[in-house]
Amino acid sequence: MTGILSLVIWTPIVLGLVLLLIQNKLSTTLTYRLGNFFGFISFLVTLPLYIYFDKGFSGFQFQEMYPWINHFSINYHLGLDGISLPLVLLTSFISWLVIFISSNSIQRAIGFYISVFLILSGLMIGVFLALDAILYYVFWEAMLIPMFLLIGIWGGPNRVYASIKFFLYTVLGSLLMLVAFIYLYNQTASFSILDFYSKPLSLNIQVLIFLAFFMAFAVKIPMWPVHTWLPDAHVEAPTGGSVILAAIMLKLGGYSFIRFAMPISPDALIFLKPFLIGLSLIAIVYIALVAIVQTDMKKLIAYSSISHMGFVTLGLFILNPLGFEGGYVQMISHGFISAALFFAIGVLYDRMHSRNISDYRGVMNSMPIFGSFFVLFAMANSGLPGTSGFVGEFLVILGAMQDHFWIAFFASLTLIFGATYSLWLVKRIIFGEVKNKKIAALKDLNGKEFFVMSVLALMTLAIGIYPALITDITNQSSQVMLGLIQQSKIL
Amino acid sequence: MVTLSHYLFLGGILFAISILGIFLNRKNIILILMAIELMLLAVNINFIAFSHFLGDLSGQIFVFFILTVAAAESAIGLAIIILIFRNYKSINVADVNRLKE
Amino acid sequence: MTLSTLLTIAVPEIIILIAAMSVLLLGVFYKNTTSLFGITQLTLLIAAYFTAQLPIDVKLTAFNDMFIVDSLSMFLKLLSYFALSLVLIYSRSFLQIRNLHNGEFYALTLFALLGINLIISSYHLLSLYMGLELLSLSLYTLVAFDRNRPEATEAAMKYFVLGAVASGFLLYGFSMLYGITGSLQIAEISSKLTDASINPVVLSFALVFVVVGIAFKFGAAPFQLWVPDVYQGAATPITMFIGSVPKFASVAMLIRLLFQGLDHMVLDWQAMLLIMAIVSMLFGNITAIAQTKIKRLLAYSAISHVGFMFLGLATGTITGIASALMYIAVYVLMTLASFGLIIHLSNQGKELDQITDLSGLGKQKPWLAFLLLLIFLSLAGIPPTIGFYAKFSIIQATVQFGWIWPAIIAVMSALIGIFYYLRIIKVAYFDEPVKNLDQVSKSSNNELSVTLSINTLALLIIGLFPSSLMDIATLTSALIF
Amino acid sequence: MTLMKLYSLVPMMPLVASIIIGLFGRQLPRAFSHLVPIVLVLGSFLLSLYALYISYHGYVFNENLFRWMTVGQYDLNIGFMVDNLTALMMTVVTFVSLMVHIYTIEYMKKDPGYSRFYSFISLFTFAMLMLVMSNNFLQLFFGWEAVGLVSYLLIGFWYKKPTAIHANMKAFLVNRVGDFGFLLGIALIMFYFGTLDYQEVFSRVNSFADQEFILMGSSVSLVTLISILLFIGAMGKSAQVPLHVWLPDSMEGPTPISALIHAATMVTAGIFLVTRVSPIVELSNTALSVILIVGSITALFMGILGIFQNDIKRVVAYSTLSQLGYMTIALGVSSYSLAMFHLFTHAFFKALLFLGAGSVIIGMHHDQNIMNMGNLKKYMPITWITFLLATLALVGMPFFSGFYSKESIIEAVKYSEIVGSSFAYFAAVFGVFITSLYSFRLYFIVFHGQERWRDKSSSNNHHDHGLTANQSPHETTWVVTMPLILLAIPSVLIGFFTIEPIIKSNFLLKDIFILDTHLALEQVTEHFHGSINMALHALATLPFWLMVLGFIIAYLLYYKNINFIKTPKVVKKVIDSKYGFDNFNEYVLAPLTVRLGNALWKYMDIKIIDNFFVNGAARTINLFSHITKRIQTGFISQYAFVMVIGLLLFISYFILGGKS
Repeated sequence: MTGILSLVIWTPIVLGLVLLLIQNKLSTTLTYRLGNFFGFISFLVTLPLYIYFDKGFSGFQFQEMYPWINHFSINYHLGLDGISLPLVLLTSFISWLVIFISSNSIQRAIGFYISVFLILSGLMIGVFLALDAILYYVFWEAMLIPMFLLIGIWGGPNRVYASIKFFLYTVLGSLLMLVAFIYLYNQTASFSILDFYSKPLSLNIQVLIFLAFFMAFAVKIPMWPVHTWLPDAHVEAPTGGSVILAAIMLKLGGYSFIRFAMPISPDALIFLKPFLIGLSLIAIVYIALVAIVQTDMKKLIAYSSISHMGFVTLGLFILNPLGFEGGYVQMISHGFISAALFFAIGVLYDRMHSRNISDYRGVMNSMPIFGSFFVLFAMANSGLPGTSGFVGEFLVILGAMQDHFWIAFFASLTLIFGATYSLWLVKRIIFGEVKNKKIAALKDLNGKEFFVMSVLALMTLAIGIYPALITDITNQSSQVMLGLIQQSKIL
Repeated sequence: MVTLSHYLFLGGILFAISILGIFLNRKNIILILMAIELMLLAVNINFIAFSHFLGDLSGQIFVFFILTVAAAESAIGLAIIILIFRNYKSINVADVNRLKE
Repeated sequence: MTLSTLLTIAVPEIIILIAAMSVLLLGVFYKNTTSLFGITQLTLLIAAYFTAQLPIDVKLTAFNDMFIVDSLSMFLKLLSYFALSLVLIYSRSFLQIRNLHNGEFYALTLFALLGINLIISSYHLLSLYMGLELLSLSLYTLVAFDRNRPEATEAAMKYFVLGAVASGFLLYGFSMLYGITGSLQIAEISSKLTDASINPVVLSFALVFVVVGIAFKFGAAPFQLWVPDVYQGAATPITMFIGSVPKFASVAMLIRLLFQGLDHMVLDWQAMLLIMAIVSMLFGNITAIAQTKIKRLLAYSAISHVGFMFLGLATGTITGIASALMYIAVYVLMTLASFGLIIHLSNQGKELDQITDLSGLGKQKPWLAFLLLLIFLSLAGIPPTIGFYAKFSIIQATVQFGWIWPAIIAVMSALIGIFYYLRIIKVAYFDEPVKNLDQVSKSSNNELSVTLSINTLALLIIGLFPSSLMDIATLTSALIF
Repeated sequence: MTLMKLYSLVPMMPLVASIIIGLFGRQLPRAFSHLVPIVLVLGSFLLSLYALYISYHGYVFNENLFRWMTVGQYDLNIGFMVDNLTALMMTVVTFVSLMVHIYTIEYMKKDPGYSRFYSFISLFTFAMLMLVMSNNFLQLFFGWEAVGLVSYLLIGFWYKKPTAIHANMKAFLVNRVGDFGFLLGIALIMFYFGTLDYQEVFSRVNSFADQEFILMGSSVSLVTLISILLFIGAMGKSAQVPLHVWLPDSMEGPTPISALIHAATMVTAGIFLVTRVSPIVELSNTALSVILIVGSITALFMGILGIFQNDIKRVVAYSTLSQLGYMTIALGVSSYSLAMFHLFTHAFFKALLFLGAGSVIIGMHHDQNIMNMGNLKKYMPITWITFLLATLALVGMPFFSGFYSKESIIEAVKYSEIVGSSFAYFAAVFGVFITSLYSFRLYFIVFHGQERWRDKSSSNNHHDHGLTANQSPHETTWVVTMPLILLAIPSVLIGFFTIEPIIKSNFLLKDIFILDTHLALEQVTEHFHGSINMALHALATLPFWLMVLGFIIAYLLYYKNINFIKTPKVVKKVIDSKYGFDNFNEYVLAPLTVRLGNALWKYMDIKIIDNFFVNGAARTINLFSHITKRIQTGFISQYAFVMVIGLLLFISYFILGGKS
């Protein structure tokens, strides 16, 4: 099965480029159909990963390694483990959904739009699969370009500010990460992540390295107080952009914490743990409060994403198996739920061209199917058991309790605040008397929208009812990771 | 007795004067051209003095080259000044600042 | 030393000289400028051929050790030919349209190239000076080439005056070096500097003057003031030329003088280079933000790039040289592409002047917009473009040397830089068109657009496979000493 | 068929019904909407009876259905445990649910959301069964929140009504506050016991009896902490003060679900929970006292509010609150079986009361204001009779089911020696008077006296609800009355027949743990000499006469209309504001949260982080850039000057500082 990882990465990129080149010569419908087909192929090629994945094996599978830049012993080194697999599948799947539904909302340059998504998805998968720091970095940074264009070209009125803010914010962190990589290279004479793992480092150095990583990943995930790019980016991005941003890009931060920051500088992690947990709790409580008062639906969901990502970081930094798995499941779950919520907002936006909560009321009357889905996803967002939103929060709270009562206490506040912003949103948008004629005239979901919504609903429920679906994949790898974290690297 | 340091001092003073000439002059571009010649002259004095006291000829040869180059440089400089005058109707330093910020 | 060995060593320079003079003469009598273009390109090709024939792992000297041929000279000369060749391709239609296309242009560029070659190969202060003046005088003239435009003449004047002052500084430094060591030959200077009896204050004086002279040629802060005005004032092909090929000479000059001549003073010039590097990076990137004219913006961007190069060189290590060589090669490639794009868009009609003139490019000319995207991402150092690896090498060298903080300052200034590069991309892609670009560039000739496309795609492709370029730079730097 | 599969069917059948009707209800013929759920819930009910039969014979079923997930060394499972306690709950839940399913055919007849309603109540049945059948805390929590969800959906069933969607959000959020504590309790259990399985937890709990836990610098007993946290969950679901505020508002939902969810089953989940975790709670006297006092406050003060309500459903709702308080009191004095007993009897008579109220509402054309009713016994005889029976059961008329359960609780409180029991005794006894007063008030106003709608309808009839002056209410059809009758039977009789096994045998006690030092229940058992004896003996006790007093006062006030008591203004104000809980939430808590959120957003996020730091950095750089650009003056002499300055700086660097 060697080569399959390359296939998974490059299929969407190449197909995206092909589409980019030929789109001018095709009609809009044909472009869309072809793009959709390409997206589906890109999704299909990731499926063998799941089928042939060996759940009992804790190392990296399907590895590929070719020399790339000899001078710095940089290799084209790919590998898949239990931590990357679900994220890869999530990426290809959500990307396809975004492409699938793109014809509803994008009128202008749809071929360009779809190819940007294809390329973006390939790059993001690359991030999840790279085992060489520089290869990883290249994917990591390259990914910003399509996203930047996406927000800038198809975005809302304030798109320029949002897109540049997004780009600079992210690059700020990643440049420091690059310095850290180079430092590690000078210590280990290798850019292999696995070599980084085994390199003993003094606490001071570890703390510096961790902070460099932290800047990169905390921005991406995002943690308080470097989160302010996210609401802007979400609000301005087109629906598909928001979906990808929330569902996958944020996960890159979490994934990278697991892949880099934690095993490379475990002692620093323990040293900085109170600080990190403090930030996570601030994100959970403070951001949830901020989410409550939002008047723009997208902003509300964006803030709720930050709050949920606070759970991810809390789970990861609590440094026990429950928290770790919880944080991880939360990532995947949030991938589906936030995607669904942003799709839902997109559905409304396509029809009403407004994201203002106050412009809506009583959507349930004209769009009962949509309303039901919305209620379901809002509930999932507030962590209702039986939906995937619950699993992560539950495990993280269990994990937090093992660390300290008050951490669990503050984390659990999300039960109240999360429900408050989700349900208040539902109350204001979905329920109630019909606000005006425009709402009364709304058409319920069309076939494509229904398909996307129901698929996401199924995934949300499936993970909620049987989370072993995810944890059985990750179990082995997460134990390895936790093992690495628990081992001191100070000589 | 005139020692090496006297020459060097002279060279230094000439050099300083030439620099002052360039940036204190706010009027005529020709003056700048002359200041540049003076600067090269200072360098020449240095070279010749060193050459003499070191008993090595290469410094003096260098001076010949500098003189030649200076001549070429002046030619080009003057040519540019003519162009300036043609375009700006002035060779006042203060008038020539369209390019800024 | 026989004539034949002399010939083998200096044959490219001799060819260039002959060609330069012939073109000058032909240009007077012979009005077919296209053939002049052909002759020049052919000259470059032949020169490249003979340059490539030289061994790279042996140092050969000629003319009483005034002239040296080594890996560095080969690397830089070949790049110079290549870059000049591209410059000529990009320039032709632009000059034709503006009635500037004549023999003098080719003669002057060839003389400048000769000067560059001479600097690259000089192993003696005299030959270095001669090369420098040959280059500078040609450049002054080239800047004033578009002689009816006031801006061009003003730029020429500023360049001339400041360049002459800088030459004066350099010469003054040379004279002191000569006084201290009694020699003008670089290797001898190096060996005599070990003498303990040397007055360190005088030596420091000499060093400062020499470094300032070099820094001026590079356009490093605080000796960068000529750069924006000249970039803006000169005709775009000339700006492109000044911004690209002479940079190779500057690097050579720095390596010859500082690494080979004043290598014992490494701790001293290291500090100066580091300071200039940081000031240049910050000054260049910060000031660029406030610019509204695209060429001026590129000038400030050039200053910041020089800062990066200086950072690599300041380490004083072979890795540092390698990174700087890599950087300069990449930088020149990017500069050519960026000016090529400007020329392409400027052909026919008004010159592309303001950044806002680019608005709507993404909608009207998607391919050009894509090239613009690649170019500016590369300038910004975003992977997978080659610009990233250039910066990467520099930072690697810096960190390896133990300079963590300079590395962090460098990446932070790069961050500031990304902002204004993004702004250009933003204008091209996100803003609505204000003028109809369609009609503007239709008349551009094919060779230009093909070259531009190849040049720009190279930024991406080399970016995907940067290994060989890095290997060459490393090999070159390893063989210098 | 294994028992596991059989038991799995119990919750699955309603779930299947819910899914079928939920997804395809609108496509299928209307009859399917009620037929499918009714048949499947009937199946559940029968299987529940079978489960009761099996567990009655001493077989405790406890198996895992599937592994939910594995985390490190922990396995989290989904599974069922069926003992007498569970089986009893299952039977009650499925029976009441079945009744409500049938009743709904008529009640929701004209509603466009007919199939949706069936889908929801079937889903509720599923969730409630998952809750009671669980063998671990995880699944318990799942069911716990799932019933909350359905409750949310059903309270907001008429989603166009602003009050309904306000009430459902309030219900969910208040419940979330409870769940917040509950979840923390579960997390503590996981931390100390390393498992969430009931049996394992209970088997290890003794070794943690003396475990101390440091909380805010002071040390508390772990068991106390866990118990109180779990009880906070129970408070939310079972609407104990101060988390009771949602229950009266929940009456915005359709009446059948008020009967099913907000009277008979869901609200008793808290009682079930505390009973289930008796092995933990028993170890902490502090926790028991807290439970007791909270229960007493609820029982007394919520009952008082019931006297002043004019909405028929709200009266019953406050009565439910008060009765839940009684159950909680029973928990507090370690008489879990009595709490379950009261839960059991209450489920029947309160469901009957609600359905009766619903029947009245149908009769009144969906007018719920009792001040528009009167003399309904003439028009709705079956409703009247069954409602009267339910009222008698509620007030604790000897021989009626409510009597036995409530009287036993009062007895138990009397014997209890735990802190707060004297207050609880007062509350419980005085509560009997209150109960009697509001119950008979309601009864007299609705079924006797003037036919008030005839003169009030014109002013009050703002919707298409209610009767006009010349209309008369009429008896409802058999689908409504049949459940009324079927519920009336147990409401009257079940106490009489089941008190003996509850108190004397260990039918429930074997699934409950009571510490030897908690003697209240033992004393009750000792003093019990048969149902008839108990009823007769009651005539000589204070509660009975208080009940009679309540009846008399109500009779005078509302039947004879003699206004001999004037409510003081202050009391009226306090009562009208419902002790200020709602006001506190609405005017203090909610605005405070919003204000805090706004402050954090507008000041911290936008002003400080974004404008000051992020954009501030950009602005600073921009400012710098406009300063540095000034260096480029365009004057050549200044350029030269700058160069010389640079040169001089380097020279001075060497001469003054750096080197030599």
